[in-house]
Amino acid sequence: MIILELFINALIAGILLGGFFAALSIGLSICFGLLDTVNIAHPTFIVAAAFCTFILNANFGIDPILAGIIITPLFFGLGWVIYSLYYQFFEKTSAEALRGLAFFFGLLFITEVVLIISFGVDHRLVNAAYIGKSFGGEFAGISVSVPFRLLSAFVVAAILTLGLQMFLDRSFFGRATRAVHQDMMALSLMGVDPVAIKRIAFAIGLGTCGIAGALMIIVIPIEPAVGRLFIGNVFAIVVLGGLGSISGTLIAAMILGIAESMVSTFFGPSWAPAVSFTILLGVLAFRPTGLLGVGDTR
Amino acid sequence: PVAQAQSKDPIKIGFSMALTGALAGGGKQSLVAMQIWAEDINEQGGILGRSVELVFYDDQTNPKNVPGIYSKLLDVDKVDFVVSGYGTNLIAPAMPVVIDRDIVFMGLFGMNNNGKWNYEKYFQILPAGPSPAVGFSSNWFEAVKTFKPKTIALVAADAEFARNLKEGAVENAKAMGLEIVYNENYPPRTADFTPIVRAVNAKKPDIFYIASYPNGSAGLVRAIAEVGTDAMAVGGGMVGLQYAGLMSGLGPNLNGFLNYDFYVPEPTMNIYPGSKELIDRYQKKVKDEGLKTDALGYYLVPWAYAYVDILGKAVNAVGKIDHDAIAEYIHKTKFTTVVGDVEFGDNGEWTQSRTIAVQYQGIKNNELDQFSQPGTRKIMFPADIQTGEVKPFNSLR
Amino acid sequence: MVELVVKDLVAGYGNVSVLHNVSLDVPNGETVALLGTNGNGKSTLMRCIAGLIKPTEGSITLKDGDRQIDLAACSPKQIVEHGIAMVPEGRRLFPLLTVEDNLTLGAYRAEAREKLAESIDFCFTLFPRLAERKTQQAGSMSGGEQQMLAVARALMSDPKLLLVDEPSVGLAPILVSQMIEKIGELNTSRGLTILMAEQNFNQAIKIADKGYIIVHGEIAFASKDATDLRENDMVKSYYLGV
Amino acid sequence: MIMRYKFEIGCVAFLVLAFILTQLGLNRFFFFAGFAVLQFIMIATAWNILGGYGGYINFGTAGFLGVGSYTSIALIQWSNVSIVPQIIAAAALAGLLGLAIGYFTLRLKGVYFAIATLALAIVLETVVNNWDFVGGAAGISILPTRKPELLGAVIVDRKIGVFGNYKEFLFFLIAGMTIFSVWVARTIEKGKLGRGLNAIKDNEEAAESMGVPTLRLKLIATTISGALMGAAGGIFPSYLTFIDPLTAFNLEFAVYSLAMPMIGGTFTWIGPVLGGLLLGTVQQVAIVTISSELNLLILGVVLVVFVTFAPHGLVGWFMKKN
Amino acid sequence: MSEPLLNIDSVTKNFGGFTALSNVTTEVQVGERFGLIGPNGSGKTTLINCISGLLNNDGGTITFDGHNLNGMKAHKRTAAGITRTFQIPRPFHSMTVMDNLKIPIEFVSGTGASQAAIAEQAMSILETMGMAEKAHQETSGLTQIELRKLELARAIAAKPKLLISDEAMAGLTGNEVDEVLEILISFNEQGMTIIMIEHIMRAVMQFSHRVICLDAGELIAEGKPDEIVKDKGVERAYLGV
Ligand SMILES: Nc1ncnc2c1ncn2[C@@H]1O[C@H](COP(=O)(O)OP(=O)(O)OP(=O)(O)O)[C@@H](O)[C@H]1O
Ligand SMILES: Nc1ncnc2c1ncn2[C@@H]1O[C@H](COP(=O)(O)OP(=O)(O)OP(=O)(O)O)[C@@H](O)[C@H]1O
Ligand SMILES: [Mg+2]
Ligand SMILES: [Mg+2]
Repeated sequence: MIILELFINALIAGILLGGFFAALSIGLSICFGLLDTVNIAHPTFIVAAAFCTFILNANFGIDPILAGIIITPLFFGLGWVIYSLYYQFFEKTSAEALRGLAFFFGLLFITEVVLIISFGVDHRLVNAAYIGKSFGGEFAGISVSVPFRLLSAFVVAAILTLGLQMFLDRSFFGRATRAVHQDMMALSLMGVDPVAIKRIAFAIGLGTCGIAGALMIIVIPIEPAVGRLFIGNVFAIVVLGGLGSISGTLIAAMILGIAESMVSTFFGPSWAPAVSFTILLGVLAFRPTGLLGVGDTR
Repeated sequence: PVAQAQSKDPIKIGFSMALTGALAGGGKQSLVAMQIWAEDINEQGGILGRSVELVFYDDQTNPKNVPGIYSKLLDVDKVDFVVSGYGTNLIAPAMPVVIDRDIVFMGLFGMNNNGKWNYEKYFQILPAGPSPAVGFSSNWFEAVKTFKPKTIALVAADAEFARNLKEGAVENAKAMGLEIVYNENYPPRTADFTPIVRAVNAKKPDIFYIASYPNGSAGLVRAIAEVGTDAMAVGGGMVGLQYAGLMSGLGPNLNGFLNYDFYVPEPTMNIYPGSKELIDRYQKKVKDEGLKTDALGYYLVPWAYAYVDILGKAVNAVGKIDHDAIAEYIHKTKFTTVVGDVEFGDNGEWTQSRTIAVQYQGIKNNELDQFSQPGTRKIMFPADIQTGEVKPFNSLR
Repeated sequence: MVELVVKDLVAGYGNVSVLHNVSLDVPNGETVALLGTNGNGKSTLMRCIAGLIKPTEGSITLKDGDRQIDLAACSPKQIVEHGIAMVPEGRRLFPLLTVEDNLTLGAYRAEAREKLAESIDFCFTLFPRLAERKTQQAGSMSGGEQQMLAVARALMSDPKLLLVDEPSVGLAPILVSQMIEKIGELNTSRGLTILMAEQNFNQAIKIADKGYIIVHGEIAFASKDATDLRENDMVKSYYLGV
Repeated sequence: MIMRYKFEIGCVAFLVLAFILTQLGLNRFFFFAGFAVLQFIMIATAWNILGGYGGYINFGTAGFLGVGSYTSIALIQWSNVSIVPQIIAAAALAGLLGLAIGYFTLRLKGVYFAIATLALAIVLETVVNNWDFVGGAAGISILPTRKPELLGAVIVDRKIGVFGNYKEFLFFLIAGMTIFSVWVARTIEKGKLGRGLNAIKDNEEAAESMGVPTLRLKLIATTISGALMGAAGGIFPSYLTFIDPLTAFNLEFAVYSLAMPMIGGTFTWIGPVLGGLLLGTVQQVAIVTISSELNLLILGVVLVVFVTFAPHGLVGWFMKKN
Repeated sequence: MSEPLLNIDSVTKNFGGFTALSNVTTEVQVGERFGLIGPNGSGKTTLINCISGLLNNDGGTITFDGHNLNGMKAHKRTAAGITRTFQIPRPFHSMTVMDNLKIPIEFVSGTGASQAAIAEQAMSILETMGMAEKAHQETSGLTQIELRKLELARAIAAKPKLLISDEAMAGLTGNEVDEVLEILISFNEQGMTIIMIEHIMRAVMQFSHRVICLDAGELIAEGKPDEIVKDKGVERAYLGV
């Protein structure tokens, strides 16, 4: 019984954690999966957003999730600017995406320093009524508890991911976004300005950092360098899901979330990364383009 | 009137410090304390009548950068003394460089760095006693004895300091005859700690020892708030709960945790003469100058002040820059500093542990000010400075 | 009512100019063939009209009713919005998108979106093979299938003027004539004005109302009408190298 | 004749110079900084064999370095094996790892390969975290042999040794290893292997169809590249005297190993050398001149500026100028 | 009749649920000029992908020069004497034209030769193809025909026993088609067996000794060119009336 109880709770925790991972990765899934910009600074931008959330929460008592929504336009704008620069210096001259990686790594450093200078290096947390509390109860003799903190992250992430997924699948803009890295010239023949599409899509990708940052500071304490810890996770999730597939990203995030939670519960958390990344390797060995990747071996 | 330090050739003290990266929180705090010390000593006439100048570089919390920095300090900057940066793995890479020059080396919060080297000119300020890993948690285990525990669960972060603490805790637990029902480590990138807490709860331990880094400390505090636990004592080696940011962030969720500390604003802490004034100055300085560092500074400020202070005192006592003589002097002297009386044993560690066990009590909200008043972190052990009674974890929630 | 008038066009890549003083005229409702051997500048001219290359001199004007639109000053996006669609050389499909998504993207411009369903039906009737392969990735289709999709995708934008660059390359003989016939059909049934670059002379003249031959970036011959194109000796000497 | 062996002569000259430098009793900071820069160059060069010539982006540099470092640690723990065999074993093991990765990921291309290597590095790090024999997550201090001997000669001793100081010895060692790596890289580049790898980079299917044994070449490249990285990692514990998984498997290595060739130019052996020299030097200088978080900023700015304004690397930039 | 050079025995290839080739059986004789026609999507490229090793057939056997090719790596097949061109040119884009040719020479036909000898061989092939003056150009500056010629030249540089040309002439004009035909025929006369896929019937007719026609993955006709064009099935499926 206790095993079953642990199992069910681990499963729930895993799904919730997966939602959190999805929120961290979804923007990257757009920037990297669809637009080919290897934005390794993505987690660091999320940390920047988390600090903004902190400021709004600590100084004005704004609910962190609301704060995340408020700063999202800011990050959308930041994405707009960054892509414009990136385009100017890399894509226009058709430089390899790899150079972009070095560029974004530079941005990562710069962002971190800006964060250190403006916020210091100390850990920060936010507070809200739902943080540190959980709900649950007994069902058929099994007691389940669900922390609101992770639940809220999960719900927001699910809305975000599904919303983006629908938007990309169904809208004209979404189709253009999925097409843009395949043939920019052909896209312009469809009456679409590919650069504008990329700029907006990148801005959306970075815009998700706003809300993801809010979720991050709800879930974990932050400091300027904490983003680096998640670089491996977010890239693994995007690739495991398959480049260019938003639903793949969501599924991959769930898998890693559940794997981590299960391993933590039953085998000791220390092995969680090994298991998660072995899953990634295993999947790639059989499906070289990830779970939902579409025959695209970029 | 105090003699002003002469402006001729300052005495240079060099060190690396984590100003960025994972340990920067402690590093920055330490640096401010050391700068306060430099002001103080210069006001009092400096060392050997020469003013003191600090020369330091950011090691980015990356051990890789440390050997180069110390070599630069010694060979290019020609500093007169070096002291260590903050943390075990940033002290370790400096050891061979220093040993090669055969000079005095003061360490700031290193865990058993001298274990293998047995270097006679190394002195370390972390008050964990001659066998640091064990000494670090011995007082905590003393404090939990009131619960007459039989079983213990242990969790540690997969990182140098925490793993060492846990190993020491295991020894203490064994010495107490406790049965270890859970003993695991968690990786630094862990985001959700509820599965760990549930797994621990499933083993129904009487006490729950945690050796964690700030991320994990906060994560575990919240996970325990959410999932609950029946353990009577929880905590022990949680780094970060002493930080202003985390304390105010976690607020009432901290109630009941029984953790280590070095200095808390309790009245009995007056056994550390001058520490309260020092901390007040630190807090004022941070506020006045708008420094982006820990607002309270309880964790490291007195210690970072003390380790350079001891060096200064020793040099002045010896009267010349003679490392052999200075080391010998430090070995045989009992220093009175802002962290009380300090004596170093043969391996350069404190002769006895003065890590204190504190329990978080009566925290009502997230206001920072309450933590600078007595009462929120009561001392449970050592007995001579005890300010409260240990209560079972859940009775304080 | 559209008419495309190109006047004294000079264009090229970088410092190399490929087109020298090209002038031509595509009257409303006609199919105009642009003939010429490889590397003479047919595609370059097409790209200029579609706005992918900016001409260095000369003008490209679209007469739409009473309006005179200076295409040389328009972006590719605006040109599509003015009702011009192009089937580019080498098809240029979105290889990882499905057939259906490729088609839908063709209808990106606002006016075309309204007729999306209608246009898709039309394309599927025109090329039933595409209906069968609706969900296949465009990149995995055979050359001929891809060519069909490329034409269909251009039609999705509901153009008034269609530019087709070598529709018959790589097609089986049976499809070459079919493809040319389909294009002819578009002209007659939908009243589409068409400019088609083609080097398959015999096929092109089947549907062309008139034609131009371009040699080394200059218009070497402009036919008066369809018969002139078919029978003028100049054509044979220039084009067939007889 | 001399012209033909110009490069080889240059290599030997460099080694002789490195040796002389160790004998001059120079400022020791020089050797520490020099070590760091040379290690960077070596890593960049090793990375470029697979990444620059073959187009396979290895994002798991940290994994190879870590395997190298921990091979050394394990040997020290096991029976105090001395440094040269340590490095050889590290190279061998990391080379084997490269071979295994090559096999395992042979179907993967582009970013999928890159992420697979990153995943492998993380898995390895986790293993080491849990392997207490080599210190586990707590890390481990080692004492470098005070008076290492090689073939009967005392290598390091203040009076009678070939080198007066251990750091000078390490400096000379890494200088030798770096030169060797550069020589290997250049030999590959100028040879059949390099041309085959180039063909793979351009179009793997076409290369295979033109008779290039793509799998074999990839395996050779992953093995050599891995072995050289392993060697660079193998010397690391002796340099630091303390290693923990966080340091040995630092993600920073992955990014630097890629950024350096990128800055220098990926298509020729000089690229990684220049890139490593530049980035390594900037880093070393920034750390010891700027005593605040701004040293990170300098690094960030250098990265951004160089990849932005030298799109084909420094080499490309010079070539254009001439 | 002597042993055929290439024997294709009931070869089948599926993509997911879609059958691109079903039970194709045919053979190619030494020295033969073999035409492969069929409507778009009939499986021609798929068949040669199976022969050259980029795809593995799901069923049947392919035998070349006495060796069973099933499961053999593509580069081994090239070494054994099969090379192919790509329908859509795939040059090594970071190399010059000359260096493109050096790859197959170095790895297949001239292993162990000195760089100078390799360069000489490459040059002589470029000369036959009339591309000598482009030798030191980057491939990015080439026109479509030049790219096609490069595809052919690179394949020929491997000195194959069997050359498979996948639509090398698509998009070329009459004169250019003749030019390429001439080149192919001259190599055939030197003993190279050639399979040519082409939609330009004039070229197929002029070139082939024998032609097969695929339709929807099945072989529907086989015979002399003049027989094939008269075949009712071919007419219906491929030529049209
Ligand atoms: N992107 C380009 N950059 C530089 N030169 C180009 C480019 N595209 C074409 N050219 C050159 O411009 C000239 C005309 O090419 P264009 O493609 O317009 O010819 P075309 O008549 O369409 O030939 P084809 O029948 O081969 O399609 C050629 O000499 C070609 O080499
Ligand atoms: N990887 C793939 N996945 C799914 N279907 C494929 C794949 N490759 C080819 N096909 C399908 O197999 C069929 C045969 O394709 P193939 O390329 O062999 O045709 P082909 O005869 O060469 O045509 P063309 O003359 O147009 O080049 C086509 O219908 C194509 O869509
Ligand atoms: Mg053209
Ligand atoms: Mg084909």
